Amino acid sequence: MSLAKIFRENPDRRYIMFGGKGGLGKTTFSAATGYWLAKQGKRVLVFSVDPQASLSDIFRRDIFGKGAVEIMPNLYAQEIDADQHIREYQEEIRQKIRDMYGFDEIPEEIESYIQAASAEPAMEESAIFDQVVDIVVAGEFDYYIYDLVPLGHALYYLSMASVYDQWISKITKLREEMREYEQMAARVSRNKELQEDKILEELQDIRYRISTSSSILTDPQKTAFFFALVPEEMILIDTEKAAKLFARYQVPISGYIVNRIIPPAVAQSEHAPAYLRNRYEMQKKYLRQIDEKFGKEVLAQVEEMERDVTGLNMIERMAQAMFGEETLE
Amino acid sequence: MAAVVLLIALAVAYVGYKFYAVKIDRQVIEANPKKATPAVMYNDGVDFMPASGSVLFGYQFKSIAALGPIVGPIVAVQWGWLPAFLWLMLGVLFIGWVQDYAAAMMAMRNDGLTMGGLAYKFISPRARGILLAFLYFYLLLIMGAFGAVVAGLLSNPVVPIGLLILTLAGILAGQMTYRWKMDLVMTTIVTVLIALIGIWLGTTGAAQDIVKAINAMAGTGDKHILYNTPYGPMTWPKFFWGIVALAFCYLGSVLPIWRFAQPVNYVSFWFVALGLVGSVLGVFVAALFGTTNVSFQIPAFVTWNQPKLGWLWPMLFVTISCGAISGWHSLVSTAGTARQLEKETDALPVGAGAMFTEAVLATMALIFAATAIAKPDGSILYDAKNMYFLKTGAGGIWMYGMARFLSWIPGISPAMGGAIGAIFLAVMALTVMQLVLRFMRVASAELVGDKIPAFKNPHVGTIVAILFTFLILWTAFWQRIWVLFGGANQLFAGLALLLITIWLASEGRKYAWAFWPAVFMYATTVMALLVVAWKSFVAMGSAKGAAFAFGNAVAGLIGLFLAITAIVLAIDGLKSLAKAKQKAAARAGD
Amino acid sequence: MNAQNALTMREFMDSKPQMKYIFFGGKGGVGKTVLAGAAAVAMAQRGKRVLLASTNPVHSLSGMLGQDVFGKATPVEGVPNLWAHEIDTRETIERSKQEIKEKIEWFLKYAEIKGRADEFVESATMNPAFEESAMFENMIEIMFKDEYDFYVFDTAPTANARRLLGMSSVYSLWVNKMMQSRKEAQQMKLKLSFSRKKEEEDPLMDYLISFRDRMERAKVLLTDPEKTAFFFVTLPEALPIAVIKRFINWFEEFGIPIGGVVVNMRIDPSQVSEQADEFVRNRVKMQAEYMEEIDRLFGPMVRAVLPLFETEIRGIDMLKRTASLLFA
Amino acid sequence: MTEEEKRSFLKRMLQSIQDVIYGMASHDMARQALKTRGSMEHLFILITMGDLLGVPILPPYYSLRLLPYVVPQISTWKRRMLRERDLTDALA
Repeated sequence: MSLAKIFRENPDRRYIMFGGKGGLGKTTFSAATGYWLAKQGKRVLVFSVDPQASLSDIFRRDIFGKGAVEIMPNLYAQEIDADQHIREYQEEIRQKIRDMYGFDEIPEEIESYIQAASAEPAMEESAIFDQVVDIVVAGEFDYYIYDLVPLGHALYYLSMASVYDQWISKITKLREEMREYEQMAARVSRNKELQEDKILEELQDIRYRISTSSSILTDPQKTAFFFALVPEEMILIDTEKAAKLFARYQVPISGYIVNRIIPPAVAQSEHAPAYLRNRYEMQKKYLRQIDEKFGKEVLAQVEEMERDVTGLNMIERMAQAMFGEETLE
Repeated sequence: MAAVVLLIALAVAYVGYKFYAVKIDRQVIEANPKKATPAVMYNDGVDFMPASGSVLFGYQFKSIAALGPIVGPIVAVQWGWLPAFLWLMLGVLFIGWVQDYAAAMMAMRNDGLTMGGLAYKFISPRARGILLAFLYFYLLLIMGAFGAVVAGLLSNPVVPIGLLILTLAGILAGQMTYRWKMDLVMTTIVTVLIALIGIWLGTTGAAQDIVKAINAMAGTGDKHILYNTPYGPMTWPKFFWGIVALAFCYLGSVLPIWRFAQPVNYVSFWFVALGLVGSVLGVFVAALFGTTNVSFQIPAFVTWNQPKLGWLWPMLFVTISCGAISGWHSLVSTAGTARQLEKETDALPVGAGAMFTEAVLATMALIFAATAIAKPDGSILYDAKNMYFLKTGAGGIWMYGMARFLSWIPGISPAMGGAIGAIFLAVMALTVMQLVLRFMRVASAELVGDKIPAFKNPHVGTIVAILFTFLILWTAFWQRIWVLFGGANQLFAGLALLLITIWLASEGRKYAWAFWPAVFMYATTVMALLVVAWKSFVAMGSAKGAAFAFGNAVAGLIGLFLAITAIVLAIDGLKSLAKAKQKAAARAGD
Repeated sequence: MNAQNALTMREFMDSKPQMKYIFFGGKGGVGKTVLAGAAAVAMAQRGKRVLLASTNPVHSLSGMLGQDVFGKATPVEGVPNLWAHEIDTRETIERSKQEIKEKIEWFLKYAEIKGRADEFVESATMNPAFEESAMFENMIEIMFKDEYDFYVFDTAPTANARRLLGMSSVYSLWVNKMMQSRKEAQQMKLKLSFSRKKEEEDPLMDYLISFRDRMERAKVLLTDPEKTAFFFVTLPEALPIAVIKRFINWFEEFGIPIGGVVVNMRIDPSQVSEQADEFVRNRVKMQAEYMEEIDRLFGPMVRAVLPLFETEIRGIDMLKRTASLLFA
Repeated sequence: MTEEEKRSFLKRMLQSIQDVIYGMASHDMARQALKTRGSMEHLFILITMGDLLGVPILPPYYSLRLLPYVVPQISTWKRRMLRERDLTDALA
């Protein structure tokens, strides 16, 4: 099974994620996969949900907080600026209050609440989460590639979705019960017209958005989740641990991509430095282990490049290394 | 005669409202329709919610009209019907509406505070504490007094089956409205019809036989007397049906309010309405067409000193505990109505209007009592040979009256009319008892819940209150309890009037119209309570057994306790009144 | 190859005798855990009682040390005076949820709410912020307990670390607003009270005050340049450099003292002969370019440059070796 | 009184009678249901934005989206939460 084949055989998997520990090349894989898909005429958005986003660095363009920026035809990249999103969110709320009640100015107490709310520790993460939901729900692209970066982070997002889901279910339930009592009263007083519960509508909307985005994450029909790893012992241990954690959130793993394999030719050449030879021997051992453990689930083996991957040229080379000459068709 | 008395009552109500109440409202209180009421200002959808005047009139009337206006006059005619009638008319005219209306006004002008908060604010922190303790005993007495009446009603063979089916119809009504979400009109038609059939079934021979069998379970005649109390024998039926009545209240108190208490009340409301409207019309139909004997059979005046009840003053004034005036109303006016009035000017039609209407209802009860001293079958209701002693339960008189005055409606047999009357009465009593029990439960959780966590459990608080009620129910003679209850009730009214007086004085308004009624109520009720206490303590001495002594001791102590707290409150109150006057004068001098 | 004016790791530590809390952060995969471990070993070897704690939600201390250190401070085999601890937040989360629930219930007692409040009160504790702050709470608790002479924290990838350390500022803002609201509420309560009785106790206020004090204390500790230092780990590669460049600014905003930069996985050019493959030579060349950039950007802050080892670093012996290089 | 006035007078009378009957029969039922609803509403505001009263509940991100709808109720909510209660309140 090759990486390209996975894409070919599952055309509905339009949400692509690369998981794994930090520094294993997930951002690189994201960019390269985006490049490969875009080259074949798909509209692709690569976006980073990590505040320490590296997409700007890898594409060598400052895209932070600028929305979806076109990198090349069909390929867009976006780095979410949480602070900006929070500011917009706050302003949206203010505007809504002004519109609803015809205020010229937001009452001081309300304003202070709006400001205090952004001082909440999870605000930034939540804002990014919300922005992702926005992007996904808008549905303007053929493929979405999440640059999740660190593992803990990815898990954090999943758990955030489930926390919000629980929260929203609970308070929606409360709201629905309230509605029942309201209807009771209306029946008893034979009051035919009952006003809509705006809050309930809003809650249902939020709930829809959250569940849409979290269902995408956990739906193997729609999502491809790839794990990046390198042939080192600690990484192997952690990868297995992580795979278990992801399983807990019902995230199906589509396959593994092995990165940073030292090219045998280089390692075996007589002038190869000692560190490289040693590392090569070490990698051989773990590559065997990888093969035993994941076997067919390994979709690509990518060799270490002579330099770090930044800029479209290197990204193209990486895409080549990942997908070979294969195409989507 | 009956129609004349009823017309006089209507006339008094009209004149009193039009020429006295309206004047006070406009000139002294200066009700302002434009002033924002707490219901509007603080509309929080929970405690404060505005409702229209007519709705609140209905609400207030339903909430204040319980057993008081009915049982009181029936007992009080033992002194003769005229003193009772005079007290009803003069009482409502000069005292009754004043309290109901002014209490609502006072709460409204004080941010919707209830009696406890008002007592704290206008008298003293101690006053609030005493008031709450007082309230607990007062409510306990309501439970005892009303419970005894309901037990008496239920022991009548035509009543229990009808009430049971009506209760089931009520539960069904709750299910239909709240769970099955059916239309209210449909629900009403179905459930009222079921209840009506149920009441009819209850009057059939077979159903009566069942109840009779239950009543005879502990034997008949002398054998069904379980034990003697200082005031007479405790019979098995009364004992048994007392349990049933309290079990009913227990359900009403602990079940979700929409499951039991409310829908049952709702279904029975239609019978209350039918009974009320039917019998008022019945009085006139009887007067015009002579279908029923409506000449008064009890003399206008019997005696100054009723051997069982005591002197006309003060005892008559506490016997008729509603209809003329009742402390209960100030609780309804402050906690219930004042927080719903959307205009200040609605307080008068709601507070005073409902009170005057209640006086008319009490007059009906008076007519029922005064027109019948014996049934056609010869059973005696009031013993003409023996100072017109009441020979049956007050409920029995009411049932009999209803039976006669409803019989003008084609298709309603005397038994059916009686059953409707009984259910009318029982439901009115049970409604208040359920509310009281709920309150006592909350009170015990609040007062001792922190020290004894068990009281936070709703069942514990309810059961404890019920046990107290049994104690009263099973040890004391209900007429004494009734008088004690009346005393507490009227004293509470005196207290409310005192509070109103202080409030008026503090605002620099004329207050004599509340002050003198307060003085009169105080003097009368404290005296009555002391008399009851004294009588009870004296009766303890008679060697009639431990239950005897215990019952009397309880009654005596309660009476004494209430009288003492009332005096303490009066002293605090008068001090506050003096202070309020000074302050108001100082303000006026500025 | 250190810039002339840069203090080495050893010199830096010697110049700050009171130094007590050091943190290691950087982009994922740069070797934070290893360097934190090495620093801890080095300090333990200097005779201090050292705690090596991981605040990364996905811990790797156990893997690196080859022993289970999850959930509690565990003595590290083979290194006297060294304890390691992978912080478990689950218990803290539960505890703080419980605490909040109690506070709400206390409040509800006064407000008298009908219906089944309990079921819904629970939802007030459903907030990702609990998870977020639990790690911070645990971290400062360990710091306050003061059971060790020296603390080395292996933080999560930088973004988390930044917020973790910045949390005291964020929380101070929040708690101050909250106290203001609480004060206003108390005043309003007094105004609405018919008895005009002043509330003798207000557990909510007590909670907020103790919370604020804790945050203040944490802030004082975290921003004391004599006691605290944050070290960034980078590779001679574009992405990790870009990341720490960005983060150094952020850290300065929060006032968290920066201890310096450690460069990791530098290929020793002397090992690479002229005849080596072009691949290898290119890499060395690339690293040299980035070393220059590092020198330009962080020059005086560079505390050490560590070589790329021939194997991955695992186990105590490797750590000791790294430690001796880090504190060369 | 014109015919028109008579009709509107009758209409008002009828409405009043209806209201009185409603007041006696079902007003309390409707009111209790609304009270329960209102209570739950207050609980709702408390658990979503309790920090308005200094109750240390971190407002989840999405609470803010509910804020505009809650604005008109904040003052009555605060009042009810902070008002001193008396036992006699429970009689209503």
